[in-house]
Amino acid sequence: MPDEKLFIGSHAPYWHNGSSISAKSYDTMLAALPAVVLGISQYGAPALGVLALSVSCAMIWELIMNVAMKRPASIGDGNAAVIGLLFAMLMPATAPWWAVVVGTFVAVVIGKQIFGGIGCNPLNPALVAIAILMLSWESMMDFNDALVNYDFGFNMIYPLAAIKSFGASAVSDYNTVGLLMGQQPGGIGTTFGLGLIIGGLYLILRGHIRWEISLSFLASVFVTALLFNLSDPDKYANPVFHLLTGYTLIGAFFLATEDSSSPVNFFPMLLYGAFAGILTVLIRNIGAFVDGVVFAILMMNVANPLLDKIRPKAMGKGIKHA
Amino acid sequence: MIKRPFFSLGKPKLKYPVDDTQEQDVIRVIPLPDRVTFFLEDPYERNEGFLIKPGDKIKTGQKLKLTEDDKDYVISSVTGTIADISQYRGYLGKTYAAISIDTGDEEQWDDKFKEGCQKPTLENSLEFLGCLPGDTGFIPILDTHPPLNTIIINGLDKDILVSTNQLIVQTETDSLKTGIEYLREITGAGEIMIAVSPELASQAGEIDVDVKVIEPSYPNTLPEIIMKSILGKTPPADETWEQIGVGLINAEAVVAISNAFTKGQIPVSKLLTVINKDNTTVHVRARVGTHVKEILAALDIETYHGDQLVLGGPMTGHALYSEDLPILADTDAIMVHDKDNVVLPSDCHCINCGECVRACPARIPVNMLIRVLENDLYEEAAKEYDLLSCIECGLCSYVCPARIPIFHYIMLGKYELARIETVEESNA
Amino acid sequence: MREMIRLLVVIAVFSAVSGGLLAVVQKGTKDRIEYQQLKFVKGPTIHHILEGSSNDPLVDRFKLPDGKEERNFFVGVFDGKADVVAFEVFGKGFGGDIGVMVAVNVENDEIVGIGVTTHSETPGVGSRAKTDPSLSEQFKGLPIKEPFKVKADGGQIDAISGATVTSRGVCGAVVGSGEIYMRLKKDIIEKLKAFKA
Amino acid sequence: MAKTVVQEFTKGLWAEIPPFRIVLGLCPTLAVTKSVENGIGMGIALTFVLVCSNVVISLLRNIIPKQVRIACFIVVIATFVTVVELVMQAYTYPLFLKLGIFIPLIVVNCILLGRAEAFAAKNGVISSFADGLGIGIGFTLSLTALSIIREVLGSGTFYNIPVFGPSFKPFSFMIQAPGAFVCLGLMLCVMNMLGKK
Amino acid sequence: MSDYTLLAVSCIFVNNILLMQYLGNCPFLGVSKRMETAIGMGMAVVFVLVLAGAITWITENLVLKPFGFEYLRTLAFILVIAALVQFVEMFLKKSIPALYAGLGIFLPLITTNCAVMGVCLINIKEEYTFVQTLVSSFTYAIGFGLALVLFAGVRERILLARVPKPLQDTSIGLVGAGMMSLAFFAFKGMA
Repeated sequence: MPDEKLFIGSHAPYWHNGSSISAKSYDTMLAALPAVVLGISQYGAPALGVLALSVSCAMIWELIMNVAMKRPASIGDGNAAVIGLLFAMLMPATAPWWAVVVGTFVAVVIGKQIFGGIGCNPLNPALVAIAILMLSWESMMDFNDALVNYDFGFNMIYPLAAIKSFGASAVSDYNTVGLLMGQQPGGIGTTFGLGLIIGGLYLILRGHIRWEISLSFLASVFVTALLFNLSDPDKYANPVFHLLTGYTLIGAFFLATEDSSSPVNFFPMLLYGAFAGILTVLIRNIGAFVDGVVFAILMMNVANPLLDKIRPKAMGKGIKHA
Repeated sequence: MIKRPFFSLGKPKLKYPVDDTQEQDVIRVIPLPDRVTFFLEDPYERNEGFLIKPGDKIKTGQKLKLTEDDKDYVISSVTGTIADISQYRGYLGKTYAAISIDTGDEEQWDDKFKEGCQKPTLENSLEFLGCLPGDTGFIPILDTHPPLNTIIINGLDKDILVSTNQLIVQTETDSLKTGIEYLREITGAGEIMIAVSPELASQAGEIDVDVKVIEPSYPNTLPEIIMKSILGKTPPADETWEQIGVGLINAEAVVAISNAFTKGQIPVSKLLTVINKDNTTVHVRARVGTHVKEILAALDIETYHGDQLVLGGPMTGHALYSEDLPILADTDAIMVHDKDNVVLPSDCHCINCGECVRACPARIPVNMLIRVLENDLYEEAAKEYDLLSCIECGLCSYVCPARIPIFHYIMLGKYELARIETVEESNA
Repeated sequence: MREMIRLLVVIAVFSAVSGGLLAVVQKGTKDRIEYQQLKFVKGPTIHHILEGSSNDPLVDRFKLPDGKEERNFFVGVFDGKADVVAFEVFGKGFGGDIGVMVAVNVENDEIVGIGVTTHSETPGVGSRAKTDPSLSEQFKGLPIKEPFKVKADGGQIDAISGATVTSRGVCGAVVGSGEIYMRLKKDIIEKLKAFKA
Repeated sequence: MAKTVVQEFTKGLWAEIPPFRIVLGLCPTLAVTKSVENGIGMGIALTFVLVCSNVVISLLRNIIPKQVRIACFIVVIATFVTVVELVMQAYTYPLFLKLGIFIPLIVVNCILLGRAEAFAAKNGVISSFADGLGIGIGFTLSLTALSIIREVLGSGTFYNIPVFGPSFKPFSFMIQAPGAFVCLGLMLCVMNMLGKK
Repeated sequence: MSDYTLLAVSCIFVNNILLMQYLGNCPFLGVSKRMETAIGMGMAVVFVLVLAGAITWITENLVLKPFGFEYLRTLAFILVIAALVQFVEMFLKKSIPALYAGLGIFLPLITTNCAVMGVCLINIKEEYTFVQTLVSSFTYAIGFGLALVLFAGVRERILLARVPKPLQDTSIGLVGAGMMSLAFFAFKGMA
């Protein structure tokens, strides 16, 4: 059948809903924008510097790894930029340039690319980088030390450090609305609670993140903190305080929900969020670290493949098709 | 193409776009084609020793068989001369004998059926109605022991934008009625039901059977889901629907049964929905075996190099590489897809976003399945990740942000698995 | 069965030979190991409290039986006179035993210095007993017979803030050392004579 | 003969260098490479045991009954491990303390039993000696290389001597447990890349 | 009781034998490629380690210490453990074949598993009482099994991922183990 005109013979389906990884990445960045903008307005040029360096470094590392591994360039999907952005959001504004370079290297190369790139990373890359930095340069990652030269007219003691050293009485130095509006020291993009919630809701409504994880994480932080608070109100802070301080909100909406390292089935998602929440409060209240979100989520990332084995039975398992 | 809505929480909702029904009712009849082609499954890849050979005169309605022992046959839809019998390798590497017939001037009907089969009986049906327009799945329904308890008539269409069966329910209610009577006589089935969309529920109510209303949004209209939502069960492992006593038949085939026994002629025309590039649809009636080119020419649809030509709907159809391929007895639709809208698959790794898992009506862990399939672990895919539960709806590929051709991998997996099994059986 | 016995015999011979060999090596290295252990575990404390001594207290050591136990005494030579001995005693701390090295001048029964050797106290709180000299400095020059107590218990020693239990343990250990010292004083003086030359 | 002995020796340095080419003995590799000193110490200790046990097993290979060979190998290895343990306690006590239980754990190191089973039990004394020495030195080299990376980056020192200025903030992740795993994994990757050529 | 709880938390999580104490890494990387083998090995280790912990404690405190034979500890322990594994294998084969079918292939590997020997030595070094020894042996083994099973899950995914060629297999396995060890820092300071 000689015919000049040939048709594309791809496989069904022939339609696609138009979603793409890059759209997802850019939406995530858009959702992070309110928190980031507040961070920049508070901390000024240094914060902007950290953000810009982090995003660009992350993309450069990605490109270098693409070349080294002889794979097509993948910076277009925006995933590296998201990792860079999230990493910067978690950092204090005073972070030195070399820490950002090393951190993005760890995130993109060690955390993601050597496992095979997007979708292959067993742990959240940005959190891997933050955790490693926390272990290596403790004082740099300590917000009280790092932000010692800033004074914005509100209590400049990192809230979680305050309750760790002074117990629940320190809670009264902060007001809830203030915490929600970003009146607390912390990472560049982690303090503006309201912005993070808006961003998170946007992502949930757009279907880019799985609401089950965020919800169960927040709920379990609340419940666990409440139990601690009831057991000893002088020692352990109230649950709302735990929800609005530290990395809790960014963790719930941007970190725990990272695709590759979180479960996709319904019950595992709830369990994952719940355990991460419990662990977060445990670390904060009795563990060694000031903020537990980073390691709690990493720990659950590790448990993710096992959790995700809990899944509904497939329909008519074993139907033979003619 | 239905885009993802701006806010999308949960499963994709693929409502069937409702067209202007008035225009839909006009069925355009495609003129008798110059040449038709039929495919007969031929696993042996033989080339000679056939009962038929080029140059043979064929009448309309004549039964064509490759050898005396073969069970498979086709019914010629035209009168003419066999021009060519050649090999054709179709979907998933299946081999067929392609029989091309040049249409003669005058139509003559083969009267074997008329003579031999006045009565609708099981034997007659097995002998002549194996490839009715509308459904090739008729034989399994007939050929069961004991006879089926339940037969469901599918008044819905499998795929989005396709409305062939719906049109049949709408316009040929009477034939449907008689068809059901015949069907009851032939199969002795205890219960016959019809599944229709809500718009046609009242019309179907005139038929003297149980009417089941199915929300016509994809994938509710896939045969497996229809059966499941009507009967509330799925067959246990390693059994087919027929084995648990249930059969499904398209409404068009039921009408064809009715026409066959009332007119004494096996129907040879097929009703089709043609989906144009702008997603407008036209209904046409064409002889089975007509080449797609002639149908498109009759409708003034222009195609260009690089477009996509699909037999079937956008979710489950099969792409053709050439216009010179025929429509088959079970082709419900032809879709012409503009080259600008063609979805190009990517080589991205699964990003584990979970869209596919949420979309999957069969609750398959697609995120893991695609990983094992990419690594060619077909047996593990079947054993641990429910490869064989897939009902082939294509939603996973449809929603995948990484644009992985998941459905393609799944079909490849099933194919490879079947191949491994045959190899093992022949070795055993 | 015979085969089984043969195998067992082979293993037994192997084990015996190896045991014998090891016994020889152990015997050859025993003293050296003891010295090394003392040097690296107690050494720093001993050197610290016997600062300025002209000898190596780890080499100049002797053993005395005390009831069922055997105690190590380390000799410090000051100004050519071997009149200081240091020995280890244990007190009850917060997390277990606290080892305290006490050095005593046999001439006037005064404490030359004390130092904490081993402990399992809370890091940053009780552990300061070892690193913070403020507690051990208080004992310097006091007569060993005194019943030391922390001020909270009506005694004369300032406890380390927040680590009363630990401080109490140290005091208890020093009091205990006084008892041991008085008990063995005669023998100690006898032994010290050997180092005078 | 001479040539093969050399070959037996050199294969341990590159072609079969543990733990990169034959992935055995990971635990000490990970645990003791925090500093170059520890790495070299561990390497030497293991080399000694490996050479001695290889020689002895090779000598006795015709006496040892097949059924209990593993037990006999273990006894031989354990003997030399204990010798090393005692000697290290006597002469390099601080190192012994740092290496901790990893010295006695040489006895369960898969490399030793592996070489005994795969090589010494089948070959002559000289080749076994060469094999043991080669593998041992190879292991020492690997540990040294790994520990150089970890110590230089993780503590900013080389053999306890600072190599960067005081402004250097050590990347202490490298000397912690996760760093050990990641570092060894990446080194293995580098070795694989080199080996491909 | 809370002492034992703390000891258990410490042994399972805080001082996890595989990830924090670097013991037992050869089987860790060896059997973690498949979930079933990981579970089998984990159970075998729990089984043997409790017995080994008890028997080495008895050896140390009733034989070696009273006679001043502490220097023979290494030799004695390894022989005792090897013999124990042999007996367990024989016993299981005869008495509980079902269990033997599950654990059998892992038992010979355990003799050279430094986690077993290591835990026994730690028990002696920490001067645990007999009950503490049992608790610590059991919980260390549980920690081993937990880490092994979690890691097997991670590893199954890594095996399916597009890891660059030079990093495949053990290399990426080690990096993955490093990541897991990092995650286990979550429990730091809890006991």
